[in-house]
Amino acid sequence: MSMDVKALEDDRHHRYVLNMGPQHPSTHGVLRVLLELEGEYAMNLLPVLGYGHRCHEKIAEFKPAKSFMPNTARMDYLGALIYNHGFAQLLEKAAGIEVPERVEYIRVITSELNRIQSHLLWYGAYLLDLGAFTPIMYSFDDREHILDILEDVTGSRLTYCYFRVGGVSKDIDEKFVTGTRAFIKRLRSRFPMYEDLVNGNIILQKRLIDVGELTPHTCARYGITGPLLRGTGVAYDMRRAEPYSIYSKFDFEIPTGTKGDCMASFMVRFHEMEQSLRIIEQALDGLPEGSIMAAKVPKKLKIPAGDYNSSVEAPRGELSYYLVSDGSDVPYRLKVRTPSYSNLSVIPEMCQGMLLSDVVSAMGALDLVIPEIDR
Amino acid sequence: MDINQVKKQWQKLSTAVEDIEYAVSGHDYNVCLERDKVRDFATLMLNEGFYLVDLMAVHVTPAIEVVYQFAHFETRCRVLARAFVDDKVEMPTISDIYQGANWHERETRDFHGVVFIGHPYLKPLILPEEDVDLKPLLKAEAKLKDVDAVRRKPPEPAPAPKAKPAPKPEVKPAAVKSQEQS
Amino acid sequence: MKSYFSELFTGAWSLILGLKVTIKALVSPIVTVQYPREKIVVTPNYRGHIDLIKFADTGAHKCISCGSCMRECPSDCIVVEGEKREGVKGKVLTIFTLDFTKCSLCGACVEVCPTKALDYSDEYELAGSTREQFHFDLLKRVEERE
Amino acid sequence: METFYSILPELIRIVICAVCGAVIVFGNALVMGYAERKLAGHIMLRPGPMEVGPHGIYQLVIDGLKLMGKQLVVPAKADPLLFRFAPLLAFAPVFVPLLVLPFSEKIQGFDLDIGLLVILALASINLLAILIGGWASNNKYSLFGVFRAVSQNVAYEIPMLLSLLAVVFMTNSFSLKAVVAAQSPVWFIVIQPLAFLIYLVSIVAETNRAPFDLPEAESELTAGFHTEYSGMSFSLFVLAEYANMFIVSSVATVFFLGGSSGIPLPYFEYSGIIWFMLKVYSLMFFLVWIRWTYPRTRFDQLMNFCWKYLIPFALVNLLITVVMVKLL
Repeated sequence: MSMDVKALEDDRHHRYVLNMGPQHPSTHGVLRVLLELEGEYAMNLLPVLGYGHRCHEKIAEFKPAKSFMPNTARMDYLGALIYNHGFAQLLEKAAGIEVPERVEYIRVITSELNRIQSHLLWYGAYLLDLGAFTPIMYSFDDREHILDILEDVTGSRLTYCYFRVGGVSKDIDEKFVTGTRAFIKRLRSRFPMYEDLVNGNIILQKRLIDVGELTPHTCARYGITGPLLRGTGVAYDMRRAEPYSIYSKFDFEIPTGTKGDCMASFMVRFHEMEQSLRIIEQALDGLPEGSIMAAKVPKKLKIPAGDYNSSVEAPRGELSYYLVSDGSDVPYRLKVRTPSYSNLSVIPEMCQGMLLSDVVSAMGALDLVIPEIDR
Repeated sequence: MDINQVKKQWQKLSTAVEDIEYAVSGHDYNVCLERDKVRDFATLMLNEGFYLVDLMAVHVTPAIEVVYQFAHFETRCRVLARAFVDDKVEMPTISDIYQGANWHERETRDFHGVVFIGHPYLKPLILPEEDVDLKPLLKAEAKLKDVDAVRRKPPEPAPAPKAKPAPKPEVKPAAVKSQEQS
Repeated sequence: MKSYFSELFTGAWSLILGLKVTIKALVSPIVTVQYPREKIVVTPNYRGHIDLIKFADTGAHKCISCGSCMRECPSDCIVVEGEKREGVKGKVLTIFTLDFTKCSLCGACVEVCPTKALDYSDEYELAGSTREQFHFDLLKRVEERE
Repeated sequence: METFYSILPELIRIVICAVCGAVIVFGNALVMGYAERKLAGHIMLRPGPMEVGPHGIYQLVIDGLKLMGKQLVVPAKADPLLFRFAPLLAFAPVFVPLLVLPFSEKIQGFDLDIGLLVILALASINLLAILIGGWASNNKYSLFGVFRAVSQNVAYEIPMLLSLLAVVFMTNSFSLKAVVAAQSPVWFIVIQPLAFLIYLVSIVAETNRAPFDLPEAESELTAGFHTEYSGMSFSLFVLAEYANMFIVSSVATVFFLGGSSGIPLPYFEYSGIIWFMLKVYSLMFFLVWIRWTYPRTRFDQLMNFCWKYLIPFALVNLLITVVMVKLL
């Protein structure tokens, strides 16, 4: 595992070190991976992180906890609302605030839309990694509809700051509901097209099947969660395992794979979009009337001393906020457990002995969002 | 996984095991460890099928506290394990048991300066190479709190692992008091 | 041997299905918008940077320079100053600036405002070559506005 | 002097052919560059180039001017001589195959008896240029691109040759004109559909285009063998790629689609070129179409496909053809 570029080049002349990133097309951001290659086989990998670290955890220790909300969106720009959700829930749990039911419904609907949006982007970007240029345009076409819907209610398109402690900042209206229903119909009608163009494609299947296999035990050792874990056959989804918000009310399946290879996680993500659509449909049907803000949210939100944890299912796996409070309104310590961080750490083991092309497809299957790793 | 059985084994390894209310804190169990038992504890957890959620440090007096979080794939069981570092700010590594801890430990070394003994590659992960001694998340003297100030229950970590119902948020006075003590 | 041929045929068929999808797309209308010439109507709920509202009845803003927004802002990007003037009740706003380079568009200031004097602007075509271009003087903007 | 006058007509012919060749190479690059971007755009539900001229038709001219104006950057540790030489080597040989192509009955530079061999021999020089360019760049990504390009091109030349050979056995000639003439009742695509398919797959690999664009797989190797090239030296590679596409498509037209034959037009000896070009550009449209549809294959799968599927099938096809030719 330990790997020093210079020592390597001196020692093993027949191997050579390829520097992938930080500006490589398939590292999706400022991630750098040092590859030790023998021919085209990667014998060793060393990810180098920290190019985009923004010290969110340090920032959190210097301002009132509820002012940290916009920062959560910047950690994972694709799952901003889900990050909002986790953080709002953490503070509500800590301060003992009851959230109105309508708020929970709105949160679930928007979070699930956000999840589909994230999966659509991954879908396109992953195929771009695999050399297909067209699907990303189709998935962006669909994704644009979600962004329009969400923009109409949250006011922004990517780094949403929509949830508040105890509520949401703006109520949804009839236009949102009809727009979302229309979108559900549209996306459902698009799935067969994706199946034809991409999922059934023999080249894609050859590229993904048996590549980057994981086992549940490996996942436990590395703390891998999310679609990668579900691809190995473990139906572990925070929405089911520790039902937060109102997820226990909805009927949805947790798609799982069997082999744990790239194809399994690929299909898990693809089917998750359908399941998210189901959740949204049910939530829209059951949307209650009511207030969008909890009755008593103190202006200065003091958090009783102690430690609190809030875990939600982000598009890439389990997201946990761990807050240590000393009784003031400023967190004493806030740690964000981001899924991509743990997921990426498996790369050296997962990709050992793989072809360079497979390293690219395995890395794409992790669905990396680098700001989430360099938080 | 039989939780009672596992709990008995935890009790053998730890100084205190307490049940905490999930609805309040988001954890089910709190386990206080001695630092030489951390590796045994991690091995036990891996054998029981827990995965490592997170590994982090909190800077408090008397010493930096390293916090391990575990959860289980099949049943809801969130475990919080804590241990204090020794005078030399050292801690045994668990990165050979839970490989995922590798990066968490490197990050903790970056931010808090905790040295994990036995770690295969304890080089800066997030920080650049030249900032080895920056330790950005260490608290300034004025802001540093005693460990009891950030605990939910009143001070004196009793060895008796009696599960108390999670106290209501009236811990503040206690927190202030312990601050004065320190 | 059987799988050798069946793979060839299923593979070839999957490729043909893919070609069908793209040829259909080739003849279907485009979905993109030619930006500088065509523009999408931006939703009225769009949250740009903040602006003081010019109320039609009074022809002025309603800021009482209480500084709530300044205190609420997570990024310290608002500066509000007011002064007491004779003959005027309350404080008169003298400075209201926004450092948009630091703003994270969370909307906390708009929500906290006791007189609802703040609103989001709908400007989205913001580009500049210096940082100073994004240090908005909102007071000046509200005075210059129609 | 006497000898000079005797070869003068031949010289003039060569000059005219060279000029026409240059026109075809550059014209083809302009047309294909524009068409590819436009088609790719519409496949992706966007309009493609729209800014320069009506529907962006001058885009390629502007791009060409821009590329000419760019500095040729030679990396510090590159081999400067070979680095500059490689694009020229890639570009220069593409003219010669154009000389032997029968665009119509009367429009042909030279009707050589070994026409096909000339084309195949010169098409392989492009590979050497890639090898030199990638090696001289002193970049690891370029080097990987070169590894892949060489093994891929060498492997795929075999099924390509074998499939053409089946036709040659039927016509008993390497002369392209003779091949076209032999297709007067039916085109060879009807008699040799398997050979045509094999040839079609092989040319995708030969021209390094998606889904077989491994030498320049940008998500793996950033830009493969031309990572370090800029300005005109980069565009020479692109010109060569389009010219090669044109040549291989022309060969397919000549061997399988009946060359310039088609519904007779006035002055058919000359106007047959319309049919010829139509067929060539239909094939090129197909190449563009599949490029923007499929993901990229992996290297070992590409080679497996060649050795396990294409070559056996091509050999079987050749064997059957030989037997049939002998019997009939």
